[in-house]
Parts: sequence; C-alpha cells; structure tokens
Amino acid sequence: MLGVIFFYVFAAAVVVGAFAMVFTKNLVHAALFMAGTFLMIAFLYILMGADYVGAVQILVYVGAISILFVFGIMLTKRDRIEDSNRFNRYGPAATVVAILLFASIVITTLGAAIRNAPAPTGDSTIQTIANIFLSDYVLAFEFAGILLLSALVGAIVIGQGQLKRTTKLRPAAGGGVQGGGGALGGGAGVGLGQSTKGGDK
Amino acid sequence: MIGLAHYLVLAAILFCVGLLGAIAKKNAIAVFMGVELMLNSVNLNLVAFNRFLHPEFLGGQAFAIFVIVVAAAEVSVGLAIILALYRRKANTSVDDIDLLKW
Amino acid sequence: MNALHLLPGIILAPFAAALIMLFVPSTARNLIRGLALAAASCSLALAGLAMFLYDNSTKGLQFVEHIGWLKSYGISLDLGVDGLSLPLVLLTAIIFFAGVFVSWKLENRTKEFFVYTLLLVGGVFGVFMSTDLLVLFMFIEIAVIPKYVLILVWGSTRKDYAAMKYTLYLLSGSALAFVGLFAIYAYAQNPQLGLGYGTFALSDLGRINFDPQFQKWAFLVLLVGFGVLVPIFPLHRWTPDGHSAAPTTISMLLAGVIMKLGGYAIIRVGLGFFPEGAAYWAPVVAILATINVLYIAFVALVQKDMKFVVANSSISHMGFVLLGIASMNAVSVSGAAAQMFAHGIMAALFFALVGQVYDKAHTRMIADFGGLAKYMPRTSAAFLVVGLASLGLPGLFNFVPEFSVFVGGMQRFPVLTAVSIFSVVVTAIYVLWVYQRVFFGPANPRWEGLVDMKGVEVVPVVLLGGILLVLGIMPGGFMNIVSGGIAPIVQRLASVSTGGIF
Amino acid sequence: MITLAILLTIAPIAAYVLIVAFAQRWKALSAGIAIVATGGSLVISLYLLIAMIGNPTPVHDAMQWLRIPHIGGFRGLEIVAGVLVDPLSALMATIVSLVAFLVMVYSVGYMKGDEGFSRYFAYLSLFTFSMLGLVVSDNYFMTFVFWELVGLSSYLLIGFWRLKDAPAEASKKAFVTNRWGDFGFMVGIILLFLTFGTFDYTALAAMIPLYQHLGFLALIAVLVFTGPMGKSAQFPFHVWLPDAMEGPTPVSALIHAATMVAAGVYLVARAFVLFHAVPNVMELIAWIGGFTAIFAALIALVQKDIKRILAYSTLSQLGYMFLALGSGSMSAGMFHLTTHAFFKALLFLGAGSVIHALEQQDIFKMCGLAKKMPITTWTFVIGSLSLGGLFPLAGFWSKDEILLTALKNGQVALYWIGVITAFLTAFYMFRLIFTAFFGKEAEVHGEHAHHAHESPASMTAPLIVLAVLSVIGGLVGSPWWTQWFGGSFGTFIYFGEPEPAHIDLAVAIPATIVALLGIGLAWVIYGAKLIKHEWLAERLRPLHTLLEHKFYVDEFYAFVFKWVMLLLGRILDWIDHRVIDGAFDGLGSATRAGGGKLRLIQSGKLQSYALVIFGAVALVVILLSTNLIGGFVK
Repeated sequence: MLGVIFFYVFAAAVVVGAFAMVFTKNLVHAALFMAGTFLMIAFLYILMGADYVGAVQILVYVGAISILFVFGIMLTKRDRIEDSNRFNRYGPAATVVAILLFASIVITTLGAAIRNAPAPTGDSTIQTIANIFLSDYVLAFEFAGILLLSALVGAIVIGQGQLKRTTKLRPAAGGGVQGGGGALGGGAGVGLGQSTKGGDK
Repeated sequence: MIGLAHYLVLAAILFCVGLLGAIAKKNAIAVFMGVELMLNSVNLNLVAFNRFLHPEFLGGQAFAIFVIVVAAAEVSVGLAIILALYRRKANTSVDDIDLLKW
Repeated sequence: MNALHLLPGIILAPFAAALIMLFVPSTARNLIRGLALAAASCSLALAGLAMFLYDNSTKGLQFVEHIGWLKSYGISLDLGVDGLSLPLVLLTAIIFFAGVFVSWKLENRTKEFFVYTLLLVGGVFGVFMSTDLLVLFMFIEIAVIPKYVLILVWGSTRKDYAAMKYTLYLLSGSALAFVGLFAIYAYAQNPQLGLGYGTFALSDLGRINFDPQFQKWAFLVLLVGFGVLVPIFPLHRWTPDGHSAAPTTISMLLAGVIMKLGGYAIIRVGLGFFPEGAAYWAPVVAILATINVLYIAFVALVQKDMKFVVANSSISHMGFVLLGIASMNAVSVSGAAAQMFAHGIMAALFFALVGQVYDKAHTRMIADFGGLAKYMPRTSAAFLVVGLASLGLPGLFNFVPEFSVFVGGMQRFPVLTAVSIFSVVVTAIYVLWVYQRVFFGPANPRWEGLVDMKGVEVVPVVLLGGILLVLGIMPGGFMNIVSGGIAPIVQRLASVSTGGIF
Repeated sequence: MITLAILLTIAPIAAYVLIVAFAQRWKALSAGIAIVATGGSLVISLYLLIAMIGNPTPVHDAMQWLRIPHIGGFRGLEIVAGVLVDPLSALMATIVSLVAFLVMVYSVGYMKGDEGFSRYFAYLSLFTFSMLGLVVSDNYFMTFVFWELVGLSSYLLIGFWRLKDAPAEASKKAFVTNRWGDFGFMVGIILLFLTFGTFDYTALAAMIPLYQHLGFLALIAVLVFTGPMGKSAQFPFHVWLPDAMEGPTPVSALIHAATMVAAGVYLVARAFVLFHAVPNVMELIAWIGGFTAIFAALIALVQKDIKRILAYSTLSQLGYMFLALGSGSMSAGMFHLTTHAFFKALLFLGAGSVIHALEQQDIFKMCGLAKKMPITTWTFVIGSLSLGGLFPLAGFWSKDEILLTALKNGQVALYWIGVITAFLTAFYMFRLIFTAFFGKEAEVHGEHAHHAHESPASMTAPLIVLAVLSVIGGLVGSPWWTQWFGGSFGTFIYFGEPEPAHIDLAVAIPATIVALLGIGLAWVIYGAKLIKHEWLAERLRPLHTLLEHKFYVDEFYAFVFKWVMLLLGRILDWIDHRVIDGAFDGLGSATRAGGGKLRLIQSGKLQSYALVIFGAVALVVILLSTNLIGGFVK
C-alpha cells in the first residue's frame, strides 16, 4: 500500500516538474526543474526495484547532464535571462500535436490487455545486470565505451572553436585576430573574446 | 495496485511534454532539454516493461542504461555544438539555424 | 550466305571507330576524320554488298545472326534484315558517309563530335537490324541521346532550347512506347493467350494473334510513342527547332534517319502485331497524316529561315508515310517504306546544301539572299535538283513512292488522299518561291566573295543527287525489294475485318 | 521501228548529257551537238511519218518499269514504260523535231553574245527530249512523267536569264500554274487506273466505251482535262503564257507557240476516247476553248509588246483547237495544231529577228522596217495572212475545218464565236504589221529605227522555210491533196471514221470576208491613220483599260495568293507556334512552377519538420484506431 502512495507522489512530482520546466520563463529555473524531474524519475526506478538504474540515473542525469545544461545556459547567456525561455511560432500547433499524440498513446495502451507480472524478488539487480553486460551485450558494452570516448573528443573539438590555423588558409579580411591566437587554451580564450566582441558589432 | 498502465501513461505525459518543449521552444538549450525529457520517458517505459513483463531477465534495464550512456554522450556533443553556434551567430535561437533550406 | 557476318560488320564499324577515336589525341584532326570516314565507308560497302546479295525470292529475314544475351528474359541480340529494313540500313550508311564529308571542315572539338555521331549512327543501325523488340528499343535510346549533346554543343539558333525540346519529346514518346512493349511481353507470357514464355523475339511475337480489344489500345500507345519520332501532327513541334538548331551533319542524320525510326517501328511493330488495332485507328491516322501534309506545307510557305522551310517540308513529306501506313494495303505500305528511303536521301541532300550556304554566308534568312546563282552556280543547280525532288518531279526518285502512296491511299481514303495530293501544289509553290528568292533575281553584292562548292563538298551532293536520279529512272529493282519486304505484314492486314473508329 | 522511236528520244537527252558534262566551255561544239541530235530526231521522225503514211497500223512495245503485287482486296500497281508509234505520234514527233531543229539553227544567231550559250542549248535539248518522250509514250503514267519534265524544261528556259527579276518570277509562275493543272491530272490518272486497272492507251480505248456510270467517268474526264488546261494555258490557267515571254524569243517560238502548249491538245487527241464517251465534257471543252479564243483575242487588241500580242494570239488559236476537239473532230484540231505550229513559229521567229535588230519590243516604237528588213517583213506578212486564214495559205484550210466541224455538230453559238475571233485575229495581226513594218519614219521619233538591219542568214533561213510551210502546209487538208495522193490529213489522223477533206463554201466565204474586213479596218486605223487610234481608245476608255489589264485576272490571282494562301499560312504558323508549342512548353513551365511552390516546404526549420512528423504519427494512430480505414483496435 505504501508503494502506491510513493508512486503517486513521485509521479505527481515528475509531471509538475516537467510542466514547470517547459512553461517557466527563466531558462535556469527550467534547468533546475529538469534536474528535479530526473531525480523523481530515479526514485520511480528504485520504486520498481531497478536500483542500479536509479543510481545511474541520479549519477548521470541529475549529477552530470543537468549541470552541463546550466553550464550551457551560462556560457550562452544573452541579455535578459528572465525571459530567455520563450515559445516560438509553432507553440499552439505543437500543443495540439502533443495532446493528440498523448491521446493516441493512451487509447492504444488502455486498449491493450496487459498482464502484470508479480513483484520481483527484491535482491539487488547489479549482479544480474553486470552478468548481462559482460555476456550477452559485451559488444554493445564495448561500443558504448568507444561512443563515450568519441563524444568526449568531439565535444572538446567543437566546443573550443577553431584550432589555430596557418594564416595561408584564412583570407586576410578580419582574420587578424584568429590568426594571432596562441595554443589550444589561447584558442578557447580567443574564441570567447571574439564572440563577445562580435556581439556588440 | 500500480500496474504497467500507470507507468505507461506517466511516460506518455512525460514524452508529450518533452515533445512540446522540443518543438515549441525558441532557445536551442530549451529544445535540448525537451529532448532529454523525451529520452527519460523512454527509459521509464523500458524499465516499466522490464519490471512488469519479464522481471527475471533485466534486458530492459540494461537497455535503459545504454540509453543513458548515449544521452550523456549526446548532451555533451549537443551543448558543444550549441556553443559553437552561439560563437558564430551570437544567439542561440533555433529559427536562425536554417542552412538546410533548399 | 551470312557466313560473311555482314550485319555485325555494319553495326560494329561505327562503335569500334568511336572506341578507337577516344584514344586519339583531339589535335590529330585528320586522323579523326580518316577514322570516321573509314567507319562510314566500311558500313556503306557492307550495306551495299548486303543489298546486292539480298535475294528477293526468299521471304522473311536474311543475314540472320543469333547472339544470346539475357536467356531468362528471352532477350537476345538477334540481327536480321528483310525488304523493309535493308533499304533503311543502306540509307543510314549513305547519309552517314555523306555526313562525314559535310562535316569535314569542322574545327570546333572534332573528336567529340565524331565520337557522338558514330554512337548515334551505330544506334540507328541497331534499330533497323535488330529483330528483338527490347534491343530495338534500346538502340532507339542509344540513337536519341547523343543527339542532345550534338545539338547543344555544335548547334546554331536557340540550340539549348531546341536540344532540350528535342530530347524531351522523343524520350517521352519512347517512354510511352515502353508501356506497349511491356504489355506485349506480359501478353506473351500468359499461357492461354500468348506463347506461355516471356520473349522479345519479333518472330515469336509475330505468331501470337492478340485479341482485338488489347490491340486497340496497344496500337494507340505505340502510335503515339513512335508518332513523336515520325512526327505525327500534334507532336511535331520538335522537328523545326531540332533541325534548324542542329549542325548540318546532324540535321542530315536527324531528318534522314531518326524520323524513319518511328515510321519503321510503327510498320514493324504496329502493323506487324496489331492488324485489328491498326484498322481501328486507321481513319484517325489518315486524318492526322493529311493535316501533317497540308497544314505543315502551308506553314512552310511563310517561314523566313531556309532551314525552317526544309524542316517543315520534311514533316510534310513524312505525312505521306503516315498516309501510306493508314491505308494499309500493299501499294500504300510499300510506298510508305520507299518514301522513307527517298525522303531520307532528299532531306539529307537538302540540309547538306543549306548547311553549305550557311557555313559560307553565316545567315539562313531568305530575305538576305538574292541572285546567289551568279556566285554559286553548282550549289544552285544542286539546290534545284533537290527542290524538284521534294516537290515530287517524275524522273527523281521521290515521285515514285509518293505516287504509290497516292494510289494506295485513294483506295481507302479517297477524299483525304485527294487533299494530300493538293499539297504537291503548295510544296511546288514554297520550294520554287524560296529557290527564286535565294538563287534567282539580281545578284546581291553582299555575297560577292562566296565561293562555289568544290572538292570535298561535291562528294555528298553527287552521291545523294546521283541516287535520287538513278532510282528515279529505274525504281523497279528497289521497289521489288521493298514490296517483297512488306508482303508478309500486308498479308496479315488483308485478313482484318474490324472497321475503323468512325 | 520501235528502236527508231527510242533512238528518236534518246538523241536529245544524249546531247543534253554531253553538253552539260563536257561541252560546257566550247560554245560552238555544244550548239553543234544539240543541232545534230535534233536533226537526227527530225530525220527519224520523218522516216516514221512516211512509214506511218505507208501503213498506218500502230506499233507498240513496252517493258515493265515498276510492279507492286496485288495483295488482299486492294489493287496492286503495275507501271509499264512503253513506246507507241502511230500516225498521231509520228505527226507530232515530226512537228516537234522540225520546229526544234529550225529554232536551234535560228538560236545560233540569236543567242550569239549570251554567256549562257551552251546552257541554253542544253536546256533546249532537254526540252526536245521530254517533248518527244511525251509524244511517243504509250500510257498515261509515262505521259505524266514527260508532262512534268516538259514543265521543268519550260521553267528552265523561261527563267534562262535568271539574274533578272521578271524572268525568275515568270518561270516560277509558269511552273506553279502548270502544277495546279498537273494536280487535277494526277488525281484523274489515279482514278482512271483504279477503275480500269491499267494506264495503257490502247487497252483503255477498248475498256472505256463499255463503262456504264458516266457520272464517275465525267469526273475522271474533267480531272484529266485540267492537265491540258494547265499546259495549253486555257482560260483559268492562261496567266502564265503571256509572262512566259520573258524567256528568249526562240524559246517562245518553240515552246510557247508550236510544241509545249500543243501538248495539251495532243493529250486530248490521244485520250479522245475518254472525252468522246462523255458528251457534256466534250461540250465543256468546246466552250472553254471558244471562250479562251475570244477572250485572248480581245486582250490582244490593246497589247503594245510584239511578243505579248503573239502570245495572246497563241492563246486564242489554242482555244480554236480545243473548240474543234470539243465539237467532236480530232483531225480538225490536230490539223490546226500542225498549221498553227508552222505560222506561229514563223511569226515568233520574225518578231525575234526584229527584237534582235532593234532591242525593242514595243510596236509603237518601231516603224518602216519593211525597207530595212525585207525578208523578215515579208515572211512575217505571210505568217499573218496564214494566221488570218486567207485562201491559199495553211490557216485558211485548218480554220475552215474547225468552223465546219463546229457548224456541223450544231454548235452554232461557237461557230459565231469562231467567226468573230477570226475577225479580231486578222485585225490585231495587221494592226501590228501596219504600225511596226509599214509606219512612216516621220511619226516615230525613236532613234533606233534608222540603224535597223536585216538579220544574218542563219536567222532568216528558218524564216523562209517556215514561210514556205505556212503556204503549202495547208494543202495537206485540201481536196486537191486527195486527188494527187489519194488521201488527206483527215484520212491520216482521225478518230472513229476518217474525215475526207472538202471545201464547204458556205463556211469558207464568210470566214474570208470577215478576215478581209479585219485587215481593212486595221489599215483604216493604223495604215492610213484615217481614225486616230488614240481617239478611238479615248472613246472606249473603260473597255480599253479593262482589256489593257487583261480583265484583272492576274491581279485577282495575286490577291488570292496573298490573302488566302499566305494568310492561311500565317494563321497556321501562328497556331503552330502559339497553340501547340504553347501547350507543350506550357507543360514544361507548369512543372517548373510546381517545383518552385514545393520548394517552400523545405523551410530549413528543424522544428517544423519535427512538428510535421509527430503530427503525422498522431494522425495515423488516430486513423488506425478508428476503423475508418480498417483500424486494428478491437
């Protein structure tokens, strides 16, 4: 009986968090609401007995991804942050589509005859997940590693802007500043400097 | 008793709100957040199906973890792109990025 | 007799020459021209030999070659000629031989020019020789595509518009004809009605008697598909632009040969397989043919550019071919087949001469000319000969096929044929009017420096003019071959009972 | 016999080929070749004529030219190239080669300075070849072939001085007008072939009388007659002959007087069985002939150019011949053709020598030539007298025959037309003679008059020969000839039963009186100048202008050509460019425009794509859930 209460509490929190994330004006608030929603979802996982997944959820989503988002927001902060989370032209159409989609999913799920299995044995799932990872999905596991590595490198390269290039490639016009950039770090700095200067042009 | 249907409905709500966020937002990062939300709803579904249909075989959860891995990679690269975009165009509104126009 | 492998020789000569030419440096112009001339003379010699060795007594295909290709689909590179296609093969060889001489002085990218022309001619040979339906279609495409490039690069007035228009017309036509092709193939496959096995061989397909309902629309599809090539009335607009934009050799080949692909295919496939369908659509074709003949003759009357006049006269003459086909009897169909040959030679000579005048005077507007006979007596004499041939003067070959089309036509469509015969008067008017305004009258001092044709330019004129004259005086032998060729087709037509569409 | 007939035609074409191929440069050589060839043909034709007089049985041989088999219910095509020698063709061959020979001899002098000298003789040989071919051919198809070749050679000869506008225009006009005639002729031949299955004259001669439905036969006859109408310049198609005078005068003498224009008459004579079988077509021919005769004679009254007067006179005489043929007598028509060939060639050559001397064609600018050019003048006078139809001369006998046939066959109206035309003919011929040859020097201020000199022997010799022929030529048809040689022209060439020659004073006397009246009137106005012709012209101003403009027929044809043919051409050209081209090009531009519209969908906005995708998903799911399209739910 306790589980039911927990479920409804967490579910309500998740829904409220999601709506808040979408409808707040301030982008930073949205980020924080997102983090909250992820946390509630983690608790739902744990409620369902998927403790490892819940832990990973907290670790990755709540811990890393939300923070990255806040970084992102801060780095691309324009003038008024309060009003940075506005809707665009497709707002009304999107809501209609979202509602329709929701209706269609609900219609199909309610129609389906679902046989709920009994609750699991309750012991920790880490053991079994680890076995699965290193037996059936070992290949996927390795690729996940490679994926993360490539994402890492990709993020660095894109994030820090142009590597210092020889002047020959770049045309003289306005290139003075980029050309002069120093080593890797300088590049990032220059990238930053150039952006703000660019802003007020 | 909480059944699979409840989770599916919840996930559906999450998914649709995420969709709304992804389509209707002007700011690239907000769009990105919407996408993350949609990913999470998918995870929720996965774990729910695993829990209610085949609790003995944790394939669903393994899959969810992989989704999280991918999501993480995606966020990092995504934000890097938004950053580079911001450096070029000095604003991150999605409407200005229409180089794909034929 | 086909130990000599004449037909493969004729068809491979242009393709081989094109291939070798690719390796020749484009600066060695004379070597390129020599190669093209070698290919042309080789095809001409073999075609002449085939014509000589062809014995009219045995019915059906001769010099048959069987080279398997896609056995599972029943497609094979079969070659074979009969009375209908051999003259057209000879026609192609003659015109190409003359064409090489006409473009002898071409300086601008000669290598590519000759490579494309050789491809084109090879394609046309393929069409007339192949006795396999799909291969025939394939060669039609091979013949049509290079011409786009040729018109686009070496063309004159409004060449890109004309090239695009020409290609779109012809390709949409052949696309439509493909529908007919696959309908025949499917029909052949189903065991009760057809042969039970899928094949494209003309001989096997000839054995099926298709049910009239199928024949009606299949003939229509083929008629419109190939009608674009002939050109039949509403689909003729590509000819004036295509001809006048094309360089001389290409408009010779275009008027001389490409137009005959349509006529040949309609007779071979249209009349050959669908007698009832042909009978059903015959009145429509006859009316369109009459429009083709008379309407276009009037249009030619008011043209200001010489090449447009000649292009329109080509359409008008091809109208006779259609009238011959529509009248569906031995005299008219053999008249139509012979008219294709006669008109080919005449149109090629006409375009060669107009091309010569254009290359020297750099204008084709009739108003600019006057009294050219003073400076170019030989060209004006040749122009008169070909002009008289086009208006159907007896003594030159064009009169005989036209006369037989009229005799044949009069038996099926008396009124329409009488109206078509009236076009002979209109043709006389516009041909002689153009001739008078260009070559007669006081000499226009502007053309003082024009030099008459000599040396290389004389060869095509003498060759084509000679053929017109010789066949005009003794057409008996040639007409026997042609009527022998179409006898089996007409035999089948004779047994047709269904009436026309109205 | 047959080989001779073939040789007869081959000689001139061999000359043509020789001249064109080799002898182009040496003028004398090419003239020589042409004259020898025609001379040869003349000798052969004379031999054939004498042989035919000996035994008039026709000789016929043929070889297959073209054969398309007879398949299914439709008739095949069987064309044969054959030679038929019978009295009619022998006579025509003789006339053609004789006049051609004389004209060639005459042309040596006439065309001396001309740069296209050898080309001229080549064309003349080509003409002789085609004319002889036409005369000896044995079936309609071959006749049609040579018919067109004759038209071609007349086109070449009229347009001989091609660097001048007038000859170029005249040659085109001649060919096109002939082409109108040939169009009907060709349709006629094809119908004839389709109904009887053969082109051959002798075979048709047997089959036509048995043919029942005359209506169709009448149609064929009329269609076939359009050919001769075009070639012999009868009423609707006469416009080209006066303009054909632009060619050199010997050409006019040969082609537009004696031979080519007579081809039409010859064809009607050759195919007489076709016309004879349909009485009302005969009537039509007679009336067309009669009308053309008087029509041309009237126009000739006011013409100033010597060659135009002779051209209209030819038109009128051709009308006479058709009048004779139409009223049923083939021999009268042919007889007049023969005599007309002699004196009209004479008149033209005479006019030629005048023009050659004075470089002038307007008769009012010539005067007093009698003293300067005696031979030309007296031969010209003999020719005119013969044309006028005075007693001993050739014209009298042939014209008398025609008037007699007209009267005998009950064509009284035509008889009177004939008599009036005879009067007009005499009048305009002697108007020409009195003004040009016998006018006083004083009135004419033209400076050419005094240095006129007689033409060289090579030109006057043919004149004399023709003059002699014009005198004695007529006797062939006179009753004395039957006494001396036991047969006259009528018994040699006839249709049905022979027509012995005899004088019918009731016709001869009035005709002669009328001719004398005409000469007298001409003398009054132009000879003694008692009545000023200007004054007379002033009095009859409207009539005079009408005649001067040749009843405005030329203008009418020009109008029709411009406003019907060219306008139709322009309209159709407009349709061709705008409507048909517009439709297909429109198709092209419509596709391009459609593409332009579709392009806007690719807006580049990612979110719009996402919206569309998810919208579609939702829609599909909803549609599937309701069983609108056979949904899967329950």
